[in-house]
Amino acid sequence: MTPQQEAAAVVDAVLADLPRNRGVVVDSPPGAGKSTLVVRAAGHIAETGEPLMIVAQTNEQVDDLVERLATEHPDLTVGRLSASGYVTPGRVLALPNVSVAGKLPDLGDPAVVIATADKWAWIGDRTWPWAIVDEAYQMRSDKLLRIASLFERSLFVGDPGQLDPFSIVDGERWAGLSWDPVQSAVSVLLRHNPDLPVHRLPVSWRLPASAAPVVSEAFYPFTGFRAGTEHGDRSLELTVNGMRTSYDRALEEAAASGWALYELPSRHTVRTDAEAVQAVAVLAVRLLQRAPVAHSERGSHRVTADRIAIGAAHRDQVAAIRAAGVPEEITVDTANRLQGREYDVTIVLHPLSGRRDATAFHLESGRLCVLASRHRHACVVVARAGIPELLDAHPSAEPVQLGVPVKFPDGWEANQAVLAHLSKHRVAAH
Amino acid sequence: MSESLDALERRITGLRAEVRRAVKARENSLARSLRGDLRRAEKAWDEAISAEEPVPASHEPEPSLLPIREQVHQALALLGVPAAARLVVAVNDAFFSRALRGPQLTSLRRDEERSFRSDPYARPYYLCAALTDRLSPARGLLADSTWEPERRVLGPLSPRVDFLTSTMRVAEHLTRLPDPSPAALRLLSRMAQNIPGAVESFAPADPAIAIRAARAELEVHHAADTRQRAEVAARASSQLSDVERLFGAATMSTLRGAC
Amino acid sequence: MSALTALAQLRAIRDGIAQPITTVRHCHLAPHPMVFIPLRLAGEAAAPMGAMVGTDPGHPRLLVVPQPRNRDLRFAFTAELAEVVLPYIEGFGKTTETIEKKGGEPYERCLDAPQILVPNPQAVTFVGLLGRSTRFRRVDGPYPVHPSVPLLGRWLTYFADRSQHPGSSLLLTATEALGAHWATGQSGLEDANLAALLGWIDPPEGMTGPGAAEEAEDPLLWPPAGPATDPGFDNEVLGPAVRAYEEAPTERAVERVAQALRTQLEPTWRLMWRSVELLRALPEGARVKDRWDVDRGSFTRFLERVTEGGPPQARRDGAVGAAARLAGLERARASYDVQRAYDDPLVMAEYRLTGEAFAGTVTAADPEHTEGEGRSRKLRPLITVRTEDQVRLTPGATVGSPDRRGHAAEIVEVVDGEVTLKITKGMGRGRTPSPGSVPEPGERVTYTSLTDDFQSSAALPDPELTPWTHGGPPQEYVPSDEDAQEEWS
Amino acid sequence: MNGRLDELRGPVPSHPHDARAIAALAANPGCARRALLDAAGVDKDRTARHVGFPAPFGQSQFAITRGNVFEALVKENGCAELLRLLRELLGLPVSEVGYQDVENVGAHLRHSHTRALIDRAARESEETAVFYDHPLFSLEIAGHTSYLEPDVVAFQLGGRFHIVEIKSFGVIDGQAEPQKVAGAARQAAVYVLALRTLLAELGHDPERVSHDVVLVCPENFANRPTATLVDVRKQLAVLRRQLARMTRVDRLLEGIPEGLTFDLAPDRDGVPTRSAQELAEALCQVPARYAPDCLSTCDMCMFCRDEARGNGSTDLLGRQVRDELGGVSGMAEALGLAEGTLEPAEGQEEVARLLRTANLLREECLR
Repeated sequence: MTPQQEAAAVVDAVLADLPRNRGVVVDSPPGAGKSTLVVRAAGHIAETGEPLMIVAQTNEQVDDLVERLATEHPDLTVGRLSASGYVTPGRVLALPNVSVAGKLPDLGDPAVVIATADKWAWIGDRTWPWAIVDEAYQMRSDKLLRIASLFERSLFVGDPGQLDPFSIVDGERWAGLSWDPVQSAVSVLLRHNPDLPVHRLPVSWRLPASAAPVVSEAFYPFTGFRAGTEHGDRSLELTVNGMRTSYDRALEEAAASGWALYELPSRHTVRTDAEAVQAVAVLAVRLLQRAPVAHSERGSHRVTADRIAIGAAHRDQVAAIRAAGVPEEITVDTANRLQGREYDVTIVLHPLSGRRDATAFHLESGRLCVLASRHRHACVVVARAGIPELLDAHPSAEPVQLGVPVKFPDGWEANQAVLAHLSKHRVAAH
Repeated sequence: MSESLDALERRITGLRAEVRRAVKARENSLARSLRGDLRRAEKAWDEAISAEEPVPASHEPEPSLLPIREQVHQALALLGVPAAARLVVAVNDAFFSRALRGPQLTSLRRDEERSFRSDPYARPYYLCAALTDRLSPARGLLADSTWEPERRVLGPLSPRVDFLTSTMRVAEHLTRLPDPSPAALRLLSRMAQNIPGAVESFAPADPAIAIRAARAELEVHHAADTRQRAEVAARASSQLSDVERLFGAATMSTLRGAC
Repeated sequence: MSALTALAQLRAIRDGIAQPITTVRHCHLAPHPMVFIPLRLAGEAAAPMGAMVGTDPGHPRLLVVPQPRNRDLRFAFTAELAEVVLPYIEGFGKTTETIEKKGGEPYERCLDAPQILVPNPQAVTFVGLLGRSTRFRRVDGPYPVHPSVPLLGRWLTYFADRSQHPGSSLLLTATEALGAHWATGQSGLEDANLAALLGWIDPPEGMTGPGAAEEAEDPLLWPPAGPATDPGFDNEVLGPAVRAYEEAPTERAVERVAQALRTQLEPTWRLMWRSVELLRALPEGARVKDRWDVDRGSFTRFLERVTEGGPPQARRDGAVGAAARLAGLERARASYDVQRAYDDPLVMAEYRLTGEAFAGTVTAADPEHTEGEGRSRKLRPLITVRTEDQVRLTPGATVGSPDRRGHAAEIVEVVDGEVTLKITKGMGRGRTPSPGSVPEPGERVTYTSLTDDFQSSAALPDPELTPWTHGGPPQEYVPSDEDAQEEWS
Repeated sequence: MNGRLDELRGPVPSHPHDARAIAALAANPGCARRALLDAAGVDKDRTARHVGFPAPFGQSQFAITRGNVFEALVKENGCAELLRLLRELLGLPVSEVGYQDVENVGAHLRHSHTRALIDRAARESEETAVFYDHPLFSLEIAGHTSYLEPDVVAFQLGGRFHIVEIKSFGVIDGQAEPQKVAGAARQAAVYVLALRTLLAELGHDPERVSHDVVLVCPENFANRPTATLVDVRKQLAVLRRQLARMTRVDRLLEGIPEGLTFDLAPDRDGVPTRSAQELAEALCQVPARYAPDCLSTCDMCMFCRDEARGNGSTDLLGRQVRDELGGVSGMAEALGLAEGTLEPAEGQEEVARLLRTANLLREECLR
């Protein structure tokens, strides 16, 4: 089967399962066409004439979905519910078949209503025969509890490999409970309804052939997925010649192989390691100067600043990188906020760079997974040398709670796997 | 009296501290001698204080008039199968004198063996060992020498079979009593909890139901166990001396039993 | 852990004494708190061995279980503990005030509430477990207990649950309360030893902090503050005393166990009251009273629930209960963090260090600046603040200020140590700002993106309407005989 | 390499590693001192005692008694309690009740008897026992054989072996102390690995040993046992990693001075004659990586803490503080940077700026 056929077969199976089950779960690795599935399923349900509600987690995700849905189904009426203080972006306002309002009655009676989970929690007194919950693995189960009585049956779509939801308070007292409120919506759903069908999208359309196997093995060891394109289907061309600096060589390595590890000398540093921050910023600026052009199955285009993202683990690192002179249009953000996003090239400040000891936060596999799987063409990782030694010295004394399923992949193993791959694309700073 | 109560208390506190320090530093001989001092001081304190208040009457149960081996024999007769000291004590506690203690049973088997060796078959019965399929004495089990050999040997299923049998015997004995003690009821409940269908989770056990459930499971194992025991018993009678038949043979090689 | 605290720890080591990390006290301290120091039998989850309890430093009450494996003796202990604790708790239910609630029925709130102090978090766990093991007991049936036992169990459960609530002071631990106000020259792990922690904070005459802390690690000199006892003590002293009781359960044998436990509890008793003195000497933070008001409200509601004969707390939270509790805890956590920073410049300094707050002097003000035209014309005073702090706030960010309640502003521009702000809230409804609501040039101000401005979370379904995704409606919780008869051996 | 390790230990037998010690290898793998002492089989407890820094570990007789009583209860009457639990947990059929006490052979034969019994169980599924009580396994640790005694091995119909771990800490309303469960899981993982190794040696599929171990604990506040399956795959991965590391100990040996030894030079009665001072100096030749966590896991902790104090190391305050100080390892150095009395060395400018700001803020607020 071609990747297209394989993916289409899964989508057909999902749609066929929908009317037969109260819930259907679809696991989607990075860039596997989750939004496409949501839009497709929405159209499919709308055709039956029955109303549909769609739940996403952030306003950006809602707007993205509104835009795609309204564009791909121009005959469909779409209502966007919003909270007070939300400013409707121009791209949504420009869509003729979309209405925006703070209250349900003010929307008219659209075929599809979309809002964030937080907004949906305030809506009562009505039940929808159908719902689609997007980014369901990033949704905390207590949010699902607040909205689950709004729908009769639902499609849950999300990426199990990304960051788990979290709480600012200790959730230990609920450990092992099937309805643990700090667990993800999907894990709680499946623990209570173990017979629901779970499908898996098998092909990543985003990740290039150079990245899919690496990400698949490190973060989806038991399920796996493949790239939708072959080596050679995509390439990144730096149209301006370099000057053999280590920055240029790192960019060239990334352009040629899809990965580069820009390695600074080993040193323990503060979190906002100025040298590393500087390197990230210079790489970004230099990348633009090299006038990159991306060639892919979709044709060729110039990689502009808005197609580049910089990712880091902490907010202060993001602020420092921003302050180091990165062009305004380049996205700079934490892993949490980069979830669900896609770029041509990403530059990543490795979460363990400069650390002497790794904490659970740094080792969380979802964090690295998000950072290493946002790109269509290439990913440049900036790190200080010494991470293998740090991993090697990492004490393993994680507490174990009874009745809590062990989560894979293990952060340590995932980090090790990614690092092993990156070491083949190492460019030392000098 | 040489020291006042206060002075004794101070001395005791001081000695305790020294003992603990010595134990921590693993200075064992010093700790031993300090402990001796401590015991003497505590005794002196006890004596000093009892001079001030009358000794209250003891509430210990009446010691039984039967010797220990008789009591054990009585409990084993009730159970009808080889049993661990713990169970023997529990049965004694539930139905008889309530004066047996676990530690009193530790050297029993050795004493009996010594007696048998010096003057074989002089006693009407001996408290002997149960034999494993390697013909060695099973750890911690007591048996009655008057039982037929098949009852005194063990196959892999025997621990379970004997447990089920003893539960039935305890239950049967309970039904014969007009006014069973709470300890007896508790013993049956505890045993019955581990037999499927023998008891509601926290309700006290009903002897009739317990017997029925134990018998049902026994049916499952009985034939195989009887066969295995007969085989071991046959080996025992052909290979062992008289004393070994009662008290077990020393283990020789690992393979004989395994094959 | 921040660089500020790390620095305070380094100084503690150099100066040989703990260093303050706050300028005010952030917990409520009752005029007459009850100190409770429980000891647990080693190897058991919640078998009480003994306890020292009371509200008068000069008159501790010593409770002893001479043979902790004996369930009757354990329940006798619990009943005796109830005799001390329940009157203390119930005493606060006698005087109440009426609170008018905006858009709601007025309600009653106790004028004051009980406060229990224990040495450390392990003691809180023990309080919770003791509550768990007693609250389902029955006063009739096969293993009857005194009616005060299940009642005490419910209260202990309440206090243990409440202690997880950020900012609550109903049940405090000495190590955490002290550790929140002082940094020592040892690690957090070592700070968990109350004697060592106090050694750093308040070394005895003629000793240094590290010296006192090192001495405090010797269980012979300073017995552990419980609930775990020193193994050496167990083996050498307590073991023989308990065995002596088993052999002859006389008054003297009980006295011997009591004497042994007294030696372990008395030093901690003194440390607990010393902790109270040290904390009391700190000035109270401005918002501590607000949080205590919340505590009083919570206490009153639980007291009503108990009085009305409500059932004991379930073993574990149901789906809806768990989500509701989580929302409450998260709200309290966020609120507590903000309030501490607003009450205390040294706590605020943590945020200044990370660029989430800044302090500086107002260099210019345009108090009558407006935005918009006609009817939508709004008063938006502008101020400019000069700061030395490294500001990491971006234009558009909403900020608040500890200097003025109800005051809010928006960052307009950050250039070279000059921050321009637009004030959006707290200057009154008139055409000109109400007096004092806009900082004047020369005034020292602090602004932070940390604001106590939370959206309340949406309603949860009724427990009996729990949706299918969360297991559907739970079976109604009825305390069963099984709960009551659960073995307790 | 083994010769050099023997030299380090001195002329005494290698200190055997029990499951707990093997599980503890993962506690601080970055510590070269500990890695070397473990690889050489040095008795750390004795060593620490001899240099005057005994570890503050002790066990109460109450806890020991409780543990023994509970284990006996679970195993009495042919593991009757355990049988009930496994019937509930694993769906063991009623007919499966066989019990073998490996200890019925003499101590010297236990290991080979265990092998024979396990081999037979793996070969024939008929008429084998469900419970193997008191088995004895072995595992190679850095060239030395360690003997391990799991509580019980259960063999289930369907051909899978399960390690049974009996612990006396309570499971209350379905939960137990996470640290204690983690300890039990690490220990059980050692047994799983040992049994898998044994099966592989006997030519059977090692995967027939389940990674789900059966943890048996008292339920709530009673003595009645309850069983829970604990998935130890992560602990197994960590264990394999640490055992593989121990074979790489040669890298550590490269750096140490010729002739270095931790020999206690015991006399005929086993009393050490080596001067404590000299031994301490020898220990200091191998760098430690002290962290406060060591205080609950390593016999050498008090010695290393004292050394860290002497060096004024920021390690004393914990890993987090050390990280917060951006790699500055000396306390005096960090303070000097904060107070401006010390010029930052190359690469320290940033942390110096941070500390300096922190210092100014503290002074401003405490004025």
